Amino acid sequence: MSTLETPAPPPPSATPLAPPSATARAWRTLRSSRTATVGLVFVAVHVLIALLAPALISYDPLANNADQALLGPSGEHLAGTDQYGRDVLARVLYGGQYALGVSVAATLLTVALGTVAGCAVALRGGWFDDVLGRVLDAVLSVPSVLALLVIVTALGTGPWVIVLAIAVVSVPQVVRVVRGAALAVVPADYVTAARARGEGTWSILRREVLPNIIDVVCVEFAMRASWVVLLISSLSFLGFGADPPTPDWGLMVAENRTAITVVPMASLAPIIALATLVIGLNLAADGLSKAWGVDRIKEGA
Amino acid sequence: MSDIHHPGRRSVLATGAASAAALGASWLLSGCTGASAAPALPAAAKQGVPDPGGTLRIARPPASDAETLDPASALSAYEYLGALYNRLVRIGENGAVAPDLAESWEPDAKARTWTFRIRKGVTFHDGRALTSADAAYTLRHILDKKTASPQAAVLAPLVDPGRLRTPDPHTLVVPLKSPHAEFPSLLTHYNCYVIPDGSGRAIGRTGIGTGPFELESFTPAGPGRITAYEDHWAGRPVLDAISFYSVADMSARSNALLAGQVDLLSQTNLDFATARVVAASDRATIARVENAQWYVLPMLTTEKPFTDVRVRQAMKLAYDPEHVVKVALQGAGTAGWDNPVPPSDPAHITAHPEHDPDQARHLLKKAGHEGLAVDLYTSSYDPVFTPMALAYQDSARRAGIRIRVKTAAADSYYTQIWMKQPLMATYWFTGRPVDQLLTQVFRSGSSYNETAWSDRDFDALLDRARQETDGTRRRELYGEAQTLVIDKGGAITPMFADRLVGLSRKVRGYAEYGFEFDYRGIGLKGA
Amino acid sequence: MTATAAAIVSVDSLSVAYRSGGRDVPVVHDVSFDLRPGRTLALVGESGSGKSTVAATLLGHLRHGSRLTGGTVRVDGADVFALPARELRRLRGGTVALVGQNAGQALTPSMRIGRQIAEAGGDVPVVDLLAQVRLPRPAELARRYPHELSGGQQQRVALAMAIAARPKVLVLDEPTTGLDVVTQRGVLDLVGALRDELGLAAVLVSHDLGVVAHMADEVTVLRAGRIVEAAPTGRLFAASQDPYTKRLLASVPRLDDAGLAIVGEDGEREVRPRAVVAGDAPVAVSARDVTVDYGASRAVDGVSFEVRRGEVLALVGESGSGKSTLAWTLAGLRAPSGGTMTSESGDLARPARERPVSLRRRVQLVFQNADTSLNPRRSVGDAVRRPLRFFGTAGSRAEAAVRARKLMSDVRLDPALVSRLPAQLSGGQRQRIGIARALAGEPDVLIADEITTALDVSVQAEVLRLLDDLRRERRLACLFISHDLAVVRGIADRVVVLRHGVVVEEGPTEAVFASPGHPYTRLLMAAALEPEPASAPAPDAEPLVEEVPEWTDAAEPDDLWTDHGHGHRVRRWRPAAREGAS
Amino acid sequence: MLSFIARRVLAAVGTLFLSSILVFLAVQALPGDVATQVLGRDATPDAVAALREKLKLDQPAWERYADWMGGALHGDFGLSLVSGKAVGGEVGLYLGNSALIALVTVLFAVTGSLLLGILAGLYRDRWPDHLISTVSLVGMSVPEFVVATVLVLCFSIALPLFPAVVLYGPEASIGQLLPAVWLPALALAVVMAAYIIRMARTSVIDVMASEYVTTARLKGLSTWRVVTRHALPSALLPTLHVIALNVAWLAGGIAVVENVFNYPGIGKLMLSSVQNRDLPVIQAIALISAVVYVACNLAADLGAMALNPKLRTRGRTR
Repeated sequence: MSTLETPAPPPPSATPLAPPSATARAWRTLRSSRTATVGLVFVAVHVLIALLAPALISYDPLANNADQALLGPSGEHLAGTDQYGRDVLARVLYGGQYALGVSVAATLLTVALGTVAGCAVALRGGWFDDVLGRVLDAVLSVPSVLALLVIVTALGTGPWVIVLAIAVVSVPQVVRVVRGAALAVVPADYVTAARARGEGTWSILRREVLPNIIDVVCVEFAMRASWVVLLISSLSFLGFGADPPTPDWGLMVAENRTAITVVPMASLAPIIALATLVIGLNLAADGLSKAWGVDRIKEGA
Repeated sequence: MSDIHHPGRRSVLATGAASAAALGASWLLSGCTGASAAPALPAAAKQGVPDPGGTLRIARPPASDAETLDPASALSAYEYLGALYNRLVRIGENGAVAPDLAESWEPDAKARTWTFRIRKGVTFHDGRALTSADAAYTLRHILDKKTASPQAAVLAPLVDPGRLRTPDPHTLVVPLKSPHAEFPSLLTHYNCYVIPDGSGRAIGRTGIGTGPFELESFTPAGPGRITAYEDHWAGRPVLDAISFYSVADMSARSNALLAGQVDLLSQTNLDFATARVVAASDRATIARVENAQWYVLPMLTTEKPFTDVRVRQAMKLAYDPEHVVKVALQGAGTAGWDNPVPPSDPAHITAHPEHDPDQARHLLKKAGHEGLAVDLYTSSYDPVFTPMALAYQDSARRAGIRIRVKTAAADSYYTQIWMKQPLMATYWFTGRPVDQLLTQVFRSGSSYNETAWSDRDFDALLDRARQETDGTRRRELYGEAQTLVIDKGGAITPMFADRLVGLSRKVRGYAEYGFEFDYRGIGLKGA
Repeated sequence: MTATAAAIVSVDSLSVAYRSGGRDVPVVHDVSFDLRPGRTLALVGESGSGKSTVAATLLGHLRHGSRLTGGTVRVDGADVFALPARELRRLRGGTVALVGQNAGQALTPSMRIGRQIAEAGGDVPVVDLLAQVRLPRPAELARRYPHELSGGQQQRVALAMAIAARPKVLVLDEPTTGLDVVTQRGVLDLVGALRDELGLAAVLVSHDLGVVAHMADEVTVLRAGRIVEAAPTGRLFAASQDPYTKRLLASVPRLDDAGLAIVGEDGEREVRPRAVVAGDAPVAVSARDVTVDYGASRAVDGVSFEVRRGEVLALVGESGSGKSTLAWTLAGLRAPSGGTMTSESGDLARPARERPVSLRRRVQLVFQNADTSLNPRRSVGDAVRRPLRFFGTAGSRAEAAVRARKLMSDVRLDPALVSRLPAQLSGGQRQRIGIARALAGEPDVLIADEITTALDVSVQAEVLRLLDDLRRERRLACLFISHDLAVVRGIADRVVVLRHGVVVEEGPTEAVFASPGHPYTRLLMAAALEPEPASAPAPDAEPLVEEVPEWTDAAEPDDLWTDHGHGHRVRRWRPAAREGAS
Repeated sequence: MLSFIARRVLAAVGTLFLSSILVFLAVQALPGDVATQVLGRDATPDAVAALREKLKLDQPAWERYADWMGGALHGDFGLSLVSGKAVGGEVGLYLGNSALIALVTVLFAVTGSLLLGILAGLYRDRWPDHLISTVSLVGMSVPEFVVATVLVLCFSIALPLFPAVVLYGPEASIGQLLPAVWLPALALAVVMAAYIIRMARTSVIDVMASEYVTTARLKGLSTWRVVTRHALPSALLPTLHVIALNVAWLAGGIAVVENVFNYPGIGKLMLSSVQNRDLPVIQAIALISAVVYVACNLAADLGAMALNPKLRTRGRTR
């Protein structure tokens, strides 16, 4: 080939000879972004703990034990006990199951729906875009907390109701983000090329658009998850989420915050768990978006 | 409607040395040391002589947006009543009926007619002198259908408003429709505060009574203020004024106390954890009133599955009250064994079925409700509700009963949940005389019959008991009535709890008798 | 390098590196040069040569993440990288001023241009400065915001800002890239005039050897951060010493080439004669009175042409001439609002989606920008395989893979690159993939929309040669769209000149270039800069542009053309009083 | 420019109209008959029928919607099912109290976070940036109720500077509420600021890396002038919409915080009306929140127009 051509110095992010597989790319991202690594490790540890909670601790998170109530941290109860004599650490460890389970399910549903709708809107455009945009704006205009409260009051506080309710209130935001990302892709010449070939909408979506917005979707997932975790904990705190005695972080804070001066760990432990999970998700979102050049902050709150 | 949870009891404040563990906020500075010591409550309200004057600030849970100062009403703002009004008779420190506006009273031989001598030299806040006409009007006001007083259900079978007589300004004669040997005890109820003759319509706003304080301002479910009534017949109160604030949320209330925004939490039995926090604070402490709270899980006998008496029995046999006392109260109370009459009442019977989860399981199987799953509603209205519910849930699990604890809003708990949901947690102040208690809460059709239980045998027993002039025999009849409630009724009574009252360390002379504390004697030191 | 005492700029052994992935990557290595007052030095190189980085160091500026690893830069006696912040500020603007590549982005969008010029310092009133850069109605213009100006006006404003404080050195970083050729000529002439007027020394950064030849006294050629050759302009263009420089010079297409220039290893240049299109070659595409509208505005207005198999027809025009719109319309990406378009295999008036597959694959488009025309998340092999499978030109997955490798070697690419992502290829390689993808449909017609515009000059030569080879081998009818007359001269058999959606002149390439009939064509040709220094680059000599008469359109509906014979015809025009400047 | 404003206002009205339909439909879709719900145990068939008629439940949905919207346009949102008072007045009372918090919050959050965000952006990758970024990351990772609880502990209980709870009802005067406003506002501001800081930082970094800022620097301008004149107007632009979104978020976020502080605001009313299923109140709050949301976005659009000459001068020709 050309002897004249001087290859430009490789852009800092691309290592020319690495195979272009997704896993390799993910691995490269992790290696290049310490923020993302730290964040994902936080999240992974939380997931592991939630899954392995029964193996990690022998205390039953639900069993009352009046003789052991309101104890400070000790060798026996590393994070002390609450007013029912339940081991705080056990409740915190098990607490991840509810928080993560509901959050992940809700986020998956939200992001999946939002991605499909967002891409469709971006590809179709025209009146479809206008109408859906207005409707989504209208949904967004109702405070999500109010919408959630109404749905939960109407349908009960079961985990699936909460998953559904969160999907309803947060899909519009995902649609917005994904639509924005897809709109940047749709006019690209490779999409035009596919159109000139006469490819179908679905094929263009799958082959051309999705692979190019998957970064945005991943970042959105991490960010949305952090938001959902916070929202669910707020719901629990208000008494609209998990019912007692479910070990749930928001509920634990609500239960123990009056006693915070006597047994601070009973409140602090779930707060720390909650905060580390959310920080992890945020770090992951930050790191990934930086590594992939996604403007994650653009969509704001 | 929502003030069922007032009614008081005869008990004296447990006094003790203050273990002035002034931890305060030291944990904030020292890091989280936590409390590794064995759970213990340094319960100690300071006794001693208060300084004269001062304003006491009380936080109370609002009953409803329709609160009124009419003592006969179901929606009365309970905390104001004892300060603004007096009754004819009250419950004294020893638990016996004591004189208040009536200096003395006596029945005829068959306990059919009761004569009350009204105290002289008593004036209402508007300057008018108290006469027997006012007392008679008070009774007629209670019995007036338009008043819709909960106490009417108790008094109407006995008192004919048309036959009340006032032979002179200081004598009230009450002829009864049927004999009642303990009639005066029914007048100790907080619905029976004496109001001026003819004031029925205005009393809800004016609050004019003979009590130690007169009204300055009052907002339903809002703040209000009362000031010392200089001409009170028993002498001016220690305080200059009392300010009331409405705070619905329990933890907000205790935060207000801890922050020094209020001096006393009324209508608030602190849960054990909060009590520990309050006791550890350098601003506040707790006073403990033994067995002052009757905690109950009423099952609506008109709602499935509790229409079936076997299910009700199973629900009672299934759990261990001792476990509930231990977990929910850390032992600060007495197991109730489903008997609503407190252990301190002379009529209380100790016999009860033993905790028997197997039998409960068996009963449920027979009733076709094996593996019963029911919702149990609680709320942050009272901090012990949820612990009690969780302890019950934990204990009943052994009988295969699955309880789902549901948290409802505090604000609307007594309008939306109480007497509407089949199973919920609630409480009453103890301190009702046994007849009043059984009539008001368990008799068919009574307005506070929160289990909607209707049992003819039980009603007949009550009728016989109140006509019985022989004290011993009467107690036996009330005992039989208790047995019926335990066996067939819808009320699960896990326990009687000591009331843990949060108050400022500046408060002196806090003492509870009957339904309210001593408004005249309470004061502040070093305020 | 000999540092003359009189040198106002003296760069000595300059090295710059930026940090990436924890290590230093050198971008400039041991670069030295001097510049005397009143002289212009050009820094020449292809993309990535570090020429802009060197230029910015004259103002003591390095990109975020870059740092100086060696050497000094002295301007007017001061070591700029040793200056305290205050002094450096005084140096910037006061002693050295910069005119950036893209004035549209170099002007603060939220500030009126008058204020932006005013704050650059100096005592010259803003209105005078604007007049000095030959902007009309300066007082009114000063109150405008940057976005209200055209590209050429913006660049003039940037110039005004640069000379506001009467600096001694002007750094011009690709000052005309992105401008249309006529506008470019105007700006360059202005720069030259100002330079002489104010006695400025100038450092000109450019990839365009035509611009350099026109402007510079001395040339320094950079490659990958190192100096390859430095010489006075005349000597460099006449007799360059370095093979790279030679190849670079040889690769530039010229207006007088009678065919495609083939550049050898050592920079020798050979012009390959145009392929002869057989007289009986069938017409592959025919457009009649094609009109395309964007809402109310007409982008293409009654354009007609024919392309025969094996023939290259060039559509030439400035931005906004409607040439790309025409290409997209042919490709079925935009619906024409009037006229007919047919090909050998069917009607082209319908959008791509409604065309039968057999027609779709026969008309293929190659995009201008290879960076955006390939899906960055799919391997380049995938990009070639997809149309093979989609059009059914390859029956099976395995066959598609084999054919894809074959196509890659057809476009002179190593088939081993199939699994690469576009980002892992160079710009020229990507454009070849773009061509290979178009060939996958086995088309009769190839629409090449400015396919060499974004490429460096040496790469451009390679791609042009490939295109020429392909049309010979495959008898492709090729619609070649370009703004660059020199490129067109080399590759096209026939030329159509478009202006504002209207054809102003068309004819065989030789005829049009030999005797351009329309003043607009003449304007374009006059503005084009050849990589040959004028014997004496006298900027105050009247530029060629002035020789073009003012004109106005004189076409009547039934009398559009002046025929010059052999298919060379010119839209009717007559001299006119005035026409607005850029 | 006028047509731009007109189009935005029109779009806002359209959104509001859609919101009102959504709100109405959602509330209608709540399971359970409202009449039965309200009457509870007294729900005899006669009483239910009477109440249904009184609440006009028998009319078709669109008629009820028209009634409701017609009233709402005049500020008449019907009567509360719980208190029996006019919803408009009641909501207005609570809304006014919340507005006090919101005002203080926005004031704190916007000024503070813009300053910090700009600081972080200017000191990119140096210690002030790291510090500010870390703190804002933590700020957005900790739920409001935790911040609120910690604030109560620190500034009401440990150091009794501010009241821990509000002891007054919705009729409280500003003087009574004012001391109690600071802690809730601070709790909200912390969360809100986190987002604005991050946005401000990013857009400052973006703008500082832009060619025109580089040009301005290379003109020899002082850093102060470069930042204030050249960078900020453009950097504020994207931040504006984040601020608007956050102000709109307040409408919901306030619920938790008001609950902790017993503050008699719209959030507390929202919670209790949901718990009581006081449908007219829920509808009114939802609609008013939608108005706030739409108004905030409109304000941001207009603000963007003021900052962005491209929008301001649209329609003017070259």
